[in-house]
Amino acid sequence: MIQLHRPGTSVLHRLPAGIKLAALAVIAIVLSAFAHDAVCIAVSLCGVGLLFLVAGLPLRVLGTEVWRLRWLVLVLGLALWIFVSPQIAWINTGRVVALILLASLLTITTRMSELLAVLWTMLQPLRRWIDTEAAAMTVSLAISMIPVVSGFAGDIADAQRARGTRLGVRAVVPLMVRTLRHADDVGDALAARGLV
Amino acid sequence: MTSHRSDLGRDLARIAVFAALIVVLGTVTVPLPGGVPLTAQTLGVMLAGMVLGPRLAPMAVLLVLVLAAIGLPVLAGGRGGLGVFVGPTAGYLIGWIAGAIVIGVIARGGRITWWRTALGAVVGGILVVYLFGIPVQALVLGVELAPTALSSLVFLPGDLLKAAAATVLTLALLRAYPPAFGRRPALGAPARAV
Amino acid sequence: MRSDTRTRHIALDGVSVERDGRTVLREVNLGLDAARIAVVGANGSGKSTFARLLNGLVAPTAGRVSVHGLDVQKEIREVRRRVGFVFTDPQAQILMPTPAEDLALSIRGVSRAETERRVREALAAHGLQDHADVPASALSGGRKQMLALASVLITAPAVIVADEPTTLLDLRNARRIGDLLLTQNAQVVIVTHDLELAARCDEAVLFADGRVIAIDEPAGVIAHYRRSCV
Amino acid sequence: MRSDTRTRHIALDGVSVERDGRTVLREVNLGLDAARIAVVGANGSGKSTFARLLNGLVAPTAGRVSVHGLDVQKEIREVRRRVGFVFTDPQAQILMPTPAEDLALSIRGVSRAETERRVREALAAHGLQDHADVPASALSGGRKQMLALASVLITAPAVIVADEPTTLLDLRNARRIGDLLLTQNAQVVIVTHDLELAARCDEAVLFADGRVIAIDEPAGVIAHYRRSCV
Ligand SMILES: Nc1ncnc2c1ncn2[C@@H]1O[C@H](COP(=O)(O)OP(=O)(O)OP(=O)(O)O)[C@@H](O)[C@H]1O
Ligand SMILES: Nc1ncnc2c1ncn2[C@@H]1O[C@H](COP(=O)(O)OP(=O)(O)OP(=O)(O)O)[C@@H](O)[C@H]1O
Ligand SMILES: O=C(O)CCCC[C@@H]1SC[C@@H]2NC(=O)N[C@@H]21
Ligand SMILES: [Mg+2]
Ligand SMILES: [Mg+2]
Repeated sequence: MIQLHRPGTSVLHRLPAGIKLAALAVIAIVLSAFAHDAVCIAVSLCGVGLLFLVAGLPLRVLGTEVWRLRWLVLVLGLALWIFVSPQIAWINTGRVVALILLASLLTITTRMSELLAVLWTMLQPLRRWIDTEAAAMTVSLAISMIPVVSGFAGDIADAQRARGTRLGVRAVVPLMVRTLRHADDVGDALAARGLV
Repeated sequence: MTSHRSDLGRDLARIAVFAALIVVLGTVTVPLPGGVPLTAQTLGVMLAGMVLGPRLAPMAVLLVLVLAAIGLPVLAGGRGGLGVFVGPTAGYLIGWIAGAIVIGVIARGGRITWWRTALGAVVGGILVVYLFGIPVQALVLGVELAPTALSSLVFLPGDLLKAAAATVLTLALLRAYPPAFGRRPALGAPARAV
Repeated sequence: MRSDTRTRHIALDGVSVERDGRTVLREVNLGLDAARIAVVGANGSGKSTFARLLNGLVAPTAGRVSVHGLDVQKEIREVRRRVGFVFTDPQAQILMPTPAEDLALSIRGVSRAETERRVREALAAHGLQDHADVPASALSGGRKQMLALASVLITAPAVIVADEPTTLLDLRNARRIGDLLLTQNAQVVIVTHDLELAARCDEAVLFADGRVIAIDEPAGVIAHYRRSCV
Repeated sequence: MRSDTRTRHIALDGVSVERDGRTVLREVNLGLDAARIAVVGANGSGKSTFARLLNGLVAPTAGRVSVHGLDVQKEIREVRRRVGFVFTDPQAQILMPTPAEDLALSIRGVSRAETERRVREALAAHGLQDHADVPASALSGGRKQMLALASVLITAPAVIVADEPTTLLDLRNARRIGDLLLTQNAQVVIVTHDLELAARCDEAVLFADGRVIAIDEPAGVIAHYRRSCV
């Protein structure tokens, strides 16, 4: 399945995922706790924009990320502008946008496998309660099941078209039937391959 | 009859495929201004609670969130990545996990009936989700709680419809495939994907 | 008689199909008049794509498909009414919880009592009368395929397209489904790897790599296919 | 040599299986020593249930199953290590997103580099070297079946049980999978409706209604089966 990650060689790409995640957490806390004036927000937004450049990403990428947030900016900004004040509108909207863009940048510059590795490391202290190996396998299993289930959904859409009917939301029933039967087969395969 | 170990395999498989199902349902979505989309994924969360029960359902939902967090576009409208978890919908996402547990507890607390299913969908799938979602949204956006709650009312009609749909679908699934709600694997011809 | 010889004609004119940038069918020209047509060929040769063209499940990238005088692209609703499609996996085709409900789904525009009557009739005709209201998912493989076929036959289609309808069935069930398909009062197109079944048709079409490479009486075409597989 | 003749023995002693109150296998007694065994019979006769007994996917309600001297119930982990199972639907068996990852899943207890090496080797041996890292869901049907088989063979099992492994494949692919199964250095049990494949085994078992009604060299058993299906 397509990933949101974009390969690259910049400093940001090479920085260990754990450090990036920690930095994101710290920045999130700092921004929420201290960025209460307009200048701060402007600086943060510029900083995030700059980081996109440091990551060596085409401007188009930043553009898409900002465009995604258009409704958020418009509605939140406008509402706060009208009901509270232009300044608060700028500060609150700017803060949310800066944070989301920063988090997206992390996703864009970090491989899925690295993020997963961090996750399993963080779960280490809990290994008495959580079987990290089974958890890791379930994550991969889910990734392989997405195209399979979406294939089932396609088959059911085809069947409806071929039979000249439209079930609407009721089509979820045959989809669940197929999906759950498939789950039982997959469960058998896990057992047969000696994995559980 | 089936050994304990192979129950584990079946549980893992059910968690994984239901996570995939929730992802696939996320392709049905109506983007709304305000950054919080109206999404069929909540229908998937409700169904997970009903079918998988309070123990497995939250894991299926959590798995979807893990996939999103590591950068797969698995949320409504092909969104994903860590941005989602610092955005206005973060609370709803956490609420899905809690909601799935509550749905499972209510809907699977006894024999499956329409009123228990409907109650589970409304309490777990709507109330609990909003309970987590609205405060976080208010916090993230820096807006008062009351107006945020008020603005979330736009989802209520859709969510009530989804709760109704989840109820009807659950009862239909019970007729179409009773083993869905059982502990033992289903038998007979394998479900083939051709 | 629903499908008389004058209009019993399936035509592909210069039809190409591309999917994900790959050419799946290449400029296929074809005219089929026989009552029972077998379609054979290797995996991925384009058989299913051809079958799906006939009731508009797949749209041609170029060219024109017509079935019994109807343009599949332009008159899609009428085509869907006339062309029944049997999928390989009956589980993909059964949309409702129970056999009775699934058959009722195929019937439109008549009273509830009449629907009920036709459903009971069809269930009985296919040996499913004792399974009317059980979960369809609990039927045996053979019965599921019967139900899938019944849900198509109940609409009295003029053309029946079946995509490998006998896979996974045992000798007896495969023969039953085959017999049923081959004795329908409709033009029948059967995609199959079961060469015994193909041999029982009136005409056979051999696909290879997105092209039709043979079209003739079945024995010859099957021999051709067997040779090409060594 | 992994599976030598002394221990190459599959035994069922008074095995019955009940599911949902129905008797699926009735007091089956069976001893199998041949290298390549075909299992044939009608839909629902109990073939898959028998196959699943052999690596503990189904537990007997009564009786005892042993494979190469191991009690399937008591030594299940060891049995699962020695008995490879090939499912009808390769899609159910492919558990990881890509072929390389899926094969790696079957290998345990060796270094990462060694795993990598064995995976590449297996991919090459099955004609999948160019598809190592594509999504497994995008493979063609024949390649999916190859991958499913490879993920079993890579563990070098002493017994391979395959439940209708050639359904949905064309002549050429079916023959390739069949050839591969029949030339393994392992005891092979193939459940199949493909009587050509069954004929190529050393011994055949015929199931009917949960009982074994014939066990002999394939030609005779197949003739018996054909007769019983008229
Ligand atoms: N999990 C189950 N629960 C209830 N009944 C089952 C289950 N699995 C199989 N059966 C029943 O057991 C009988 C034997 O099934 P089995 O799958 O072994 O047959 P088979 O010979 O493999 O048939 P086929 O050729 O269709 O694969 C069938 O009647 C089937 O309906
Ligand atoms: N939805 C799709 N997207 C992309 N490619 C497709 C799609 N459907 C089919 N194809 C490709 O088109 C080619 C022809 O497929 P088709 O299903 O028509 O073959 P077939 O002759 O029916 O094979 P089989 O005997 O395996 O059913 C194959 O190479 C297949 O991979
Ligand atoms: O995809 C996301 O980022 C999460 C979306 C959360 C949407 C919430 S859940 C409750 C309410 N009902 C909807 O349909 N949408 C919102
Ligand atoms: Mg096909
Ligand atoms: Mg079977």
